[in-house]
Amino acid sequence: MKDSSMRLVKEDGTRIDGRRLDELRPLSIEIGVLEKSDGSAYVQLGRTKVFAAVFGPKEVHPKHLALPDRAILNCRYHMTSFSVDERKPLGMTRREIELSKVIREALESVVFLEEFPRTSIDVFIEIIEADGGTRTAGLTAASLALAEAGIPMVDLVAAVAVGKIEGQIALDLSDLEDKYGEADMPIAMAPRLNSIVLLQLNGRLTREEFKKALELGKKGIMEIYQKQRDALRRKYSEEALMEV
Amino acid sequence: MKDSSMRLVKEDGTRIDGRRLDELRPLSIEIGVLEKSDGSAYVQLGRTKVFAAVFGPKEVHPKHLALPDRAILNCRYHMTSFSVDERKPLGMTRREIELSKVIREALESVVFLEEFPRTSIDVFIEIIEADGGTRTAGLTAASLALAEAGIPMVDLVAAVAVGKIEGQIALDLSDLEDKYGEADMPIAMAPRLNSIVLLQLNGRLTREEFKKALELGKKGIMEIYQKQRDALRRKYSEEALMEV
Amino acid sequence: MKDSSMRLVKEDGTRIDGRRLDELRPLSIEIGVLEKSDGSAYVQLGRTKVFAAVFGPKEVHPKHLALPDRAILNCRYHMTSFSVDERKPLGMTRREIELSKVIREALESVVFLEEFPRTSIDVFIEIIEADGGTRTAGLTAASLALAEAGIPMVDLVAAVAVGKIEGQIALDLSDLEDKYGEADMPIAMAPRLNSIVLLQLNGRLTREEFKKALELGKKGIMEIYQKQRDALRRKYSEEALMEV
Amino acid sequence: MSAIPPQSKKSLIAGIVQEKIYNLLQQGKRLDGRSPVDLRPITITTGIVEKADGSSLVSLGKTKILVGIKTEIGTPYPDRPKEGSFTVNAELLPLASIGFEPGPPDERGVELARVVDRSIRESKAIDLEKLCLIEGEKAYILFIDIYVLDYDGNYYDPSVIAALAALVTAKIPKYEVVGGKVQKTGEYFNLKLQKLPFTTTFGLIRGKFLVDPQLEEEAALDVSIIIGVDQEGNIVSIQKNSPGLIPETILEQLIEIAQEKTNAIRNKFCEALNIVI
Amino acid sequence: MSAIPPQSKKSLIAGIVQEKIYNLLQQGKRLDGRSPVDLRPITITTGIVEKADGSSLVSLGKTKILVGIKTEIGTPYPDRPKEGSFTVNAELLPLASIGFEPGPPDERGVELARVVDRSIRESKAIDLEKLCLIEGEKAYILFIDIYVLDYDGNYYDPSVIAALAALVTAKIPKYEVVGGKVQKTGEYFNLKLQKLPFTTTFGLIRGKFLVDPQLEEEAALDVSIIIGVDQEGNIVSIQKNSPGLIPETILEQLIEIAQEKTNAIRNKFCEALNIVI
Amino acid sequence: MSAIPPQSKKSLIAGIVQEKIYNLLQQGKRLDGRSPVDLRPITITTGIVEKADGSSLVSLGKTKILVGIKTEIGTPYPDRPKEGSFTVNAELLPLASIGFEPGPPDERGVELARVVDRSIRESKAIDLEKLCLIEGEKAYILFIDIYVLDYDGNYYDPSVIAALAALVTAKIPKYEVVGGKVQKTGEYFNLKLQKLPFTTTFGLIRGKFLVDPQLEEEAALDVSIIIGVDQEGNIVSIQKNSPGLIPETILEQLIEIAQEKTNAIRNKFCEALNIVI
Repeated sequence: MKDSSMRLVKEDGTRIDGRRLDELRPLSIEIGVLEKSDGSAYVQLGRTKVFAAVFGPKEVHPKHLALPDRAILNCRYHMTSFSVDERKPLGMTRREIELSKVIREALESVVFLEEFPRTSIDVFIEIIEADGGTRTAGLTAASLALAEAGIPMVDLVAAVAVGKIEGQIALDLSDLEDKYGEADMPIAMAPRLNSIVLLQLNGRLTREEFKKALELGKKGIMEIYQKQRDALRRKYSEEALMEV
Repeated sequence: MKDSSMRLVKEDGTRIDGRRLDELRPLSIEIGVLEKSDGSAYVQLGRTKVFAAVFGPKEVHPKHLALPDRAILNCRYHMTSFSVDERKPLGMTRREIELSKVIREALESVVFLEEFPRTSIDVFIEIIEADGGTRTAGLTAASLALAEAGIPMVDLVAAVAVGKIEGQIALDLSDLEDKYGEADMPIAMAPRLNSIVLLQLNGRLTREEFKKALELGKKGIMEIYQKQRDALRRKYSEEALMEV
Repeated sequence: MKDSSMRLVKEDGTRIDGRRLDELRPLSIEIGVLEKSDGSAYVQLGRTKVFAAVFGPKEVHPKHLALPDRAILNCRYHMTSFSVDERKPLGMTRREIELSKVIREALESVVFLEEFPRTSIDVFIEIIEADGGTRTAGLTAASLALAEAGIPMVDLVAAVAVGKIEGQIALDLSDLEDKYGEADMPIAMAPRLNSIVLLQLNGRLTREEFKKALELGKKGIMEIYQKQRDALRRKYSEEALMEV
Repeated sequence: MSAIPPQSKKSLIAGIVQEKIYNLLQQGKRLDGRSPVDLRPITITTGIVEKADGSSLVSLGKTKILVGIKTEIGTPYPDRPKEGSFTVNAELLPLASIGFEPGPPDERGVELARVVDRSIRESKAIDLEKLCLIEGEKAYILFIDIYVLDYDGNYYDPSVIAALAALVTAKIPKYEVVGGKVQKTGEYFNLKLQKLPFTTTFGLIRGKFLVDPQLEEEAALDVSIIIGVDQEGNIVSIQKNSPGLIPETILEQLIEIAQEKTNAIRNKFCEALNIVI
Repeated sequence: MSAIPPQSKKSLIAGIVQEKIYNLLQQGKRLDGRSPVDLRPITITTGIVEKADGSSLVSLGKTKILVGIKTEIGTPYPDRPKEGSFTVNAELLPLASIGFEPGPPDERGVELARVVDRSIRESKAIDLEKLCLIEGEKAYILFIDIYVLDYDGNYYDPSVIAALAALVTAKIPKYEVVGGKVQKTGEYFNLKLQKLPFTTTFGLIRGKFLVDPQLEEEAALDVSIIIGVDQEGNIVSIQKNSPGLIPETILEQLIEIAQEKTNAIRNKFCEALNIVI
Repeated sequence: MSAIPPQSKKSLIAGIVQEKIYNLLQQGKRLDGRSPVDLRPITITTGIVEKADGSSLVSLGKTKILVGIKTEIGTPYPDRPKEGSFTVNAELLPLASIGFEPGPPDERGVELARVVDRSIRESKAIDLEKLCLIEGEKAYILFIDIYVLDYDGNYYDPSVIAALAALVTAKIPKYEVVGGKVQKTGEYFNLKLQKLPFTTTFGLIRGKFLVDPQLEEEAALDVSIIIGVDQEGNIVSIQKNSPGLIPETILEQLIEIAQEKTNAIRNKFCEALNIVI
């Protein structure tokens, strides 16, 4: 339990891990980390660690589940048993079922499914360590895995959580800040279109706070979006180099 | 637990709720209560409250489950978690599985399935409050829902439970009477054919008692059958009125 | 629990049940014990009692699961709830799932599946009483059931467990010997081919002990194999007699 | 959800078989030579599973049922603090029939278990108060597990026989209360059943009935019903267990025959197990 | 694994319907005659299930939601030893729609339960500290079970209304601590909700929005989002619950309307249940 | 029920690959340039999941295994009152291969978990008596959870390596007994493994063998077998894990090579983790 004297935001406006309120945790992105999938990515945001892998487009089995006019997008968000403080029992929790749905819907919003009728595209997100912001880090990774798999998208999805801690709007909450904070709002966007693809709110915000949180979220998303594109550029220039 | 001094049948031959031994609880029937199904009905018998809804005949998915010579009849009897004294856990209990089977078989006995080959007809019964006689009230409602859905039947099914309480044969047991009584015998009939479509016995009866119980059950069933037909007539004359 | 003074091997080299180290428990084999399957067998080895039944080759449902070039072999190893000391809960344990797999693979090694494309062959093993060596007794029974069902095989499968108890290599461990012994090694062979079709080791053996155990296992397997062939001969000569 | 089983197609062949059986019934005969009210031969073997507290293998014709009993110590139900309890489970093993699938019990297995349970429970065959060790705290729980091993029609009647045979011959590990705790004594005790309720299964074809249908008959029946009777002639369980219409007027006759047939089973049972009632 | 539901085919017909709805929206109209910001009529009935500690049947247009509350005594969560707890479950009953299958709740049912749970939990509607009996040992647990009975679009908003109606009118069996143990007093108490958070569901079609979509509209939407607001105007839950793009620029407007609409619902709710806030 | 997996079609292509691999084996070569007895490169990283009590990521060629350890306090097994316990679970994550499905572990996952469990258990690698806190009442329970992250053949050998690496480097939260109760001390302790058992997986093609098959080879094998050996050369686990015939005469040779190969793995392991044995 949180010590009552513990402060999430210090007097100088910095947080427990030394960040400013509008600062992301250190972010590292790697593309093509798993060899047997068609596309994959690894995202680490602070201590939050996530793999994503994509298979497809591929034939649907059994065939009667196929859609005649577009691909099916399947998505699983899953956590390892040891990714959280208390061991998570095996099997899908209700939380994992819900998050699989909203992540699937976020990705569906940007993928050109009509280009692959009668096929399926499977997206798997595995949370290796959960220190806040796993669904958004998972989405950030998944859209890169889709890109590596060559699945056409209207835009990448970049995502981050914003929240409210000790009355202040803060970017990219850690697990501790989420737990003892007043609100957590994961946001995912297709930044080029300035459009929301995932939005949830867990907590209480005034209208002004919501507006501020959305602004701060967009700022974080643009930073992440830039790093995603850098990673893709790095990946493909490296490949180009290797092909020489 | 029942107080030891509590009597299910008083000296004047009336029961705890004031009924005579051969008396039904107040029965109300409503047809067409749920709008999105093809047929539906609501039955309230004392405090026992039941919805039934029917979908179909409709295509079978996946196709290989279809029968070439007739419709499949699917049936689910289900109770809400709060319909009983102790909260019923989510999911189907063994009791609900058994009752789904015997109710399905009762309905199968009267529906002309051969008229709809390669289709399925789904019957859903939901117990909102369980105060004794839920399977029979469910059947009474389900056959009306089938009728509203326009599914041809050889006859309606009317059903009631009879039982033995403190040595006496009684009609339409309440939950309390079932629990502290000596026998509970749900009966469903196609009254026009004087034929049994569901019969179970939970308890101990002599041959004479059985005979008496069956007679009493038939009496109750005829009353219910009359009310079913009244409800249908009311429903369709109303509709006729509205169409004017 | 084992009494600390209990000895699995006495000074004269005999075991708790009076057997020598290289001696099988009494074995009885019966073929064609279940009438509604295509082939069946009952094997009793000491107190270990096992039924096996075979259905097929038969059509695969749904059809898309069929293999175009050979039969599917399905196998279930299952124990009754009362076959073991502590009541086994209903449903398949992880142990039963594993054993179903290795038994299925052992049988797949000898059956000419290519002769029955697009069909399935189902093998069911039911442990009625478990006193050690159930998977091997199950395999011994299953291969006879396959034979009775007329499924062509390159050879019968004969199987037995060997192990180490109080430092000595012993044939056909009982439950008690398995529990308090140092190693248990189930072996199944296609004896005519001198080939292993199932091999597992649960315990610790030196290389020399392993060699000795394998030799002893082969000796036991040859005895069982002989009894299997006797049982088949008996069965079919009886049938021949009855047909006269 | 309960669904019409796919194997229940009322095929052309079933129609021809039904015709044949009906014609035989009109002459008082059946496919296997029995009369309409003949049961198939019953054999009862007990004590075949030493690790079970009680066990039996019962065959009715070619239908074979295996039952085993295991005892555990548990807590009485809150509404019956002075009683032990029992639970019946049933599995239609895939060994028994091409129509039985591996996996958790389907609705047929559930129904079988519940019908056997009711026959035993409602007849008060087991004196549950004798199974209580400490009121509200500790009591014996009996697990009565039924496995259908070979299925040639009518698994209900032999399952009841097998359950009672396993119960009657069971040797239950005895516990005693010492200083408020229960501990094994190393001794065993017998359950003395207060009643011996048996069931008779009836099939109807065009208004004619037969008892104990075997598999070929079962597929051709219009409807079937199970009636359980105790040794005093009380009806202790009824289950209509198939679709179809039963003329109300035939019920009394079926009950009369059920009383006769269960008596015959009871005699056979007592003789086989050497019981005097 | 979450999969695109097969019924979500963006068919030719859906396209035509969308066109029609869009054209109406441009004129400020809808298929059923409502304006874009009109809710369907709300009816609230409570106390319909006597065996539940609280119950309600709410309809929003033709969509019907049944909620029941049951109370049990259990152990507080280790990290909240001074609080009782509540659990929300939701089932999309197959009676309600041809698109709902029997069986354990699918992802839609799970999402519904979790969104309702968050609206109640994050607004701190229930004073959980009042539900503790013995710190760290005994507390009330409320089971709030939602059943969608008839589904004509938008089960979210009426589910929140129904859950709150059942809570507000619930009579919880009272327990007291006697000598370190809890026992029923035979009395009942009311939950006094601290907040009344309601939600508004929005649908968007080509940048135009509408509230409370009915079924036909729902199938034609580009995207939908649910916004929960408490009586002080705080936003207490948001859930984008479908695929599709939401222009960031429209969000503030939706929130403003959600504040209005939830206020209207709250007034209706208080009036129906005779509550003064 | 165990069924032949559909992907195991012995296709024409598999036949051609087998021919190619066999021809290479005859020359002592393999598809990826290894000799028949060469393992693929092994890398071992530990401590990558801070929320786990121990963790490791091991790759064998392109096959990647993630293992994490979590500790809980529980009750010892009644027949081993003086010991703590451990449980091994394994999931073949769908990220790792198009052939792995999401959902509860299938028979392959169950077999993997049980083979790793046996290798650790039978070699007595963990001193379970040191994990007991109060005899018969409180003990540490270790959850060893294996996730196959990327699957290019042979997940057995690297899973054992990863499980041991996570165990060896784990920092287990220390509990102490105070007044008959257990409580966290805030300190941590290391598990000192008593044995380091490793496994070698062999594949056979027409009587020729190879170690550590990669995916393409695996699909072309006639049969495969896993042999576990501890540091004293004892054989501590064997699992034939595929259909097919193994000539009895080849077994001794496989065991000899397993002793060599597991020694090589052990040296690599100790070097990577800085362990002296």
